[in-house]
Amino acid sequence: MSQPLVAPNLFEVCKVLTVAILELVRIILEGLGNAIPPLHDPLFGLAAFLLGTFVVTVLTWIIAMTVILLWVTLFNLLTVMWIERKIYSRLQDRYGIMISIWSLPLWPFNRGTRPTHKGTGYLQNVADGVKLLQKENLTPATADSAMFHISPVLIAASTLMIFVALPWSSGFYVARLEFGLLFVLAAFSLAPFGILVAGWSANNKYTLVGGLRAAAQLMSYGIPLILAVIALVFSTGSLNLFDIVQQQDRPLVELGLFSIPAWYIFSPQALGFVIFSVAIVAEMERIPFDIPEAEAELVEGWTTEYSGMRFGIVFGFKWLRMIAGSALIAILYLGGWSGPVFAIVYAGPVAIPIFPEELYFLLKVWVLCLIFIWISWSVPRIRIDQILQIGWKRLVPYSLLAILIGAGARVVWG
Amino acid sequence: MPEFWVNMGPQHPMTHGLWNMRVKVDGETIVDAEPEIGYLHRGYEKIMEVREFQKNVVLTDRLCYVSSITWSHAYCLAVERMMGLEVPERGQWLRLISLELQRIASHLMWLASYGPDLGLLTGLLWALRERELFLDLIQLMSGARMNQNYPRIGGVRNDIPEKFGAMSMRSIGHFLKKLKDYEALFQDSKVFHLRTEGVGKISSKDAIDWGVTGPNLRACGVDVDLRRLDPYETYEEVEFAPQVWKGADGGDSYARFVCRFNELRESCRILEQAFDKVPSTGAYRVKPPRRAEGEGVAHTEDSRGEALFYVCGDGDDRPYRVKIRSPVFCTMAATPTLLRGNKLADVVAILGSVDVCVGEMDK
Amino acid sequence: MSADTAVRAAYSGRPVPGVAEEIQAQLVARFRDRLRNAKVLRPLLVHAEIDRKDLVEVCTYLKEALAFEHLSCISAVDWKDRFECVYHVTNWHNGCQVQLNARIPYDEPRIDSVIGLWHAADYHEREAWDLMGVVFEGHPKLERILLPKDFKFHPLRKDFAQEVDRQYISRRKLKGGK
Amino acid sequence: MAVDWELVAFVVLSAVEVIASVLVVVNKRLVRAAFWLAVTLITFGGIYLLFRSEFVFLIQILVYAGAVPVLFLFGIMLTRRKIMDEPTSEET
Repeated sequence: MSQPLVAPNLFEVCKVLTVAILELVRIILEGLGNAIPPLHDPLFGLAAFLLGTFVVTVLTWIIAMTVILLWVTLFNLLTVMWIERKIYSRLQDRYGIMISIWSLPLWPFNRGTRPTHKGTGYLQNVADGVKLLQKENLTPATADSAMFHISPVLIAASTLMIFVALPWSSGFYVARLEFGLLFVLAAFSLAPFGILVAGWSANNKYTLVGGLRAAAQLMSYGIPLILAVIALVFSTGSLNLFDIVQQQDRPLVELGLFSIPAWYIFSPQALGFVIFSVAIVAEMERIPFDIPEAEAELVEGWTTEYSGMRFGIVFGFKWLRMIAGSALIAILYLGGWSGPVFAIVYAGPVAIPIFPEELYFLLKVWVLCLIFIWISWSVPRIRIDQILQIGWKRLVPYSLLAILIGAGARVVWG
Repeated sequence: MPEFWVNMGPQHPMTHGLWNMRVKVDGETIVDAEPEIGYLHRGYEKIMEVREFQKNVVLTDRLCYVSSITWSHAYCLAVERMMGLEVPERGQWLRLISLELQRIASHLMWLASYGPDLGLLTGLLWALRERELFLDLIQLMSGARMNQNYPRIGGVRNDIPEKFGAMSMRSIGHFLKKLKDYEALFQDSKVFHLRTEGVGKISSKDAIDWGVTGPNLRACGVDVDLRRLDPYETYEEVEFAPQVWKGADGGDSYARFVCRFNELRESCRILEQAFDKVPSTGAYRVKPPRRAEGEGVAHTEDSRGEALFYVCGDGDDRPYRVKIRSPVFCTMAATPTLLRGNKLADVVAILGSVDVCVGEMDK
Repeated sequence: MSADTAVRAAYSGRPVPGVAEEIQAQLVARFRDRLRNAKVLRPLLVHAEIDRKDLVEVCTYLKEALAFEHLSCISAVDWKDRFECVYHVTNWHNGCQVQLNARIPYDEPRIDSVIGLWHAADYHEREAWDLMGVVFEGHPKLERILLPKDFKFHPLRKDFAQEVDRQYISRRKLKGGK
Repeated sequence: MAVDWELVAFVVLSAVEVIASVLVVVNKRLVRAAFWLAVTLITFGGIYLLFRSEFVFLIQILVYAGAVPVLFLFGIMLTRRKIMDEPTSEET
């Protein structure tokens, strides 16, 4: 139905960009070579080397990685953090963050009357990041220094690994993996490792208890998560995220102008959707389940001893995990990037959709994030034993039931 | 894993002040607890011996900075009983009004701090928002939002402004509507019930034995409210029901929450009657004698329990000895009993519900 | 839980008129001349002075026979020639409060602990020891509670020097009057 | 000059794995040993990937990355650490 903006895929788009840049460089080099005869041969040789397969491929990969990193962190992370801080401020009857581009001292249009208190607040998180960068990175004297330093890297790496297999549209992806779903889940399940290392190495009782809680919680909620996915796989028959979205991109019921899409949430997988959503909230450590860093009793849990940008990393990457979790729910149960195509603008031979797949996907992800934010600011947090009880006594049996339903639906409808 | 001690304080988000709750945990279960207090000890009882009677009101205001008037009033009452003073009726009504306004403000501060204890930051900002209404009323009445210095020995400092009753009733009407929002946020939440029900249980016998008073004792089902049991000021003339836990069990964090929460409504009821009954004219203060001899004792229903002042005079213009009985100080002795057997996360759910105020605890 | 419900039902929450006189009469009948100066100070407050060796006996009688379950406060007062421990004990059933002044000689500040009767006495006695230096015999853990553990003095005693700021001395006193 | 990148990757991964597995045995701290065990298992998964067995690689990560924290838990719970000890009278 709808078309991706990044077509046919990210790699090809980046390759066009790379080749264009390298062509520019080649023109300059060849012009130089023609102007300075002694350098003619080496410069032409260099230009030929730059346009060879090796350089083009490597550069394309670097640009593609940069694009996806900027897209994930600079755009999505900042936006979701901004949404959260604005939304919970409104829930609490206050304005929330205010620093925006209007507050910048160099902004030329409102000198003298710069209203620092009237912005949208989008740049507040950037300012906080800059502040964290300036702060000192403290290491506790009794900490296990090597492990203490390596754990933010482990957390960041395992979180970014999720986005390797997570597509943003049918064209905007890093890798098209046959077992993409499994890869995402594997990357998700690596997080308790880094968290435990962080909690243990800081040599602090709060971090230790927080790390133990995190490990217990993430492990026990990983099981219903995977069981719900197993139930889903009965319907999809594939672990490829692209195939799963493709299967949902058709109408289930036609109702004249509108149609109910064949998303898996409108199928026998609805129970699996509920289980998956609850488990993924626990995996993100958001408020009903945020006991690993319950600030009331454990100060900041396993992140207590981190300061400066190391704290920024372990703190900010929680939002990245929320984005990843929301994206996963959107792909598996809410039709991913599928959506109706309304209009396409033709710029010469290039077709540009007004409502591209990326927009649909982002909207779904952000709405899901919004729901999680809404939940987390209106309920208290649960106790550790209650969390484990809900996990083992409720979610696991229900997810087994979901598997049964999935298998039954497979048998009945084929 | 061996049992180990965890310090909850002195610098800790749970403590709402400066004190230390040391808990010994086996995994996550608390096997022992030991409060460590005195970080905020300012030697009030000693300082009060060198200040004149009236000047001590400034100090008693700061005993508990979120419930100043109730404390100053208890002190003034004790001194008046020592001097044998009788406060004029209008003064008594004004005191009652100020006490109940202060009680609502104090309970709202408790509600505000109980929210983030359980991970519900929204509760903090909502409760503080409504607390502003009552701080404004107190400011209209006494001129200050905190540390009002309002009660005088022999009455109150100044009269209420014109139309104060109408303004208060408007605020109270608004507040009673907002209370429904709080119910939706706290009591209607399943997670809140999970966190508080059956947590930090204490039987009524133990609670009395350990000297637990006020809403914490009433949550055990014991009908003890000093406003009715040992009436002072004009509490005999208003209709009100002390908020006692009526259910079969009780004595847990949830019962304490409900009792305190319903006291907000009950205080509004008292205020409504008080504005009807307060005489519009008349003296509100008598001049106290400069010196006094003898001893005076007053115990009143503070917003946290039984506040008792024991004042001795030796014929000088300053008290010879002032003894402050802080309800939180006594409840603190019972916290190991409350905590034992619960989980580490319940420390906040329990200590938040008993409403700790460090200023009055450490004196 | 039914036992607890029965316990709760005994509390009416309202004062009983004339109960103070009744309790004073009972106390006088029981202890006779060991109880000095027994009087009703105001409705619901009975005052009596006792000797320190009678303290536990009187308190036991108050708790067991007269249902004074609540120990409100223990205040130690330094009268320069003697100490006085003032016990405020309250009956939650009828609102009556009894104030017991127990005299202690200055050179031997010791008195029996009532922690066996009321657990609430724990902190009160620790505080009285901490600030006034009265030793409560039989208290299991008589330690500093408000002051630092290595503090050497008992600051509420009158001989503990208190710097008196000029602003708190009345004008008449500056002129030499009382 | 054609470099066999797969061979290079194999050699690097095997070297890391051998060193890490030696460290598992040699290391005296239980929790660090568990960390090196995790490194061993993940590099093992990498070698599966070289054999074009993506599924086995992913299962290896999924299962062992889930199993190693359990080992961590036991390592922490069964070993005594200094911060856990009873405070002596001087410390309190």
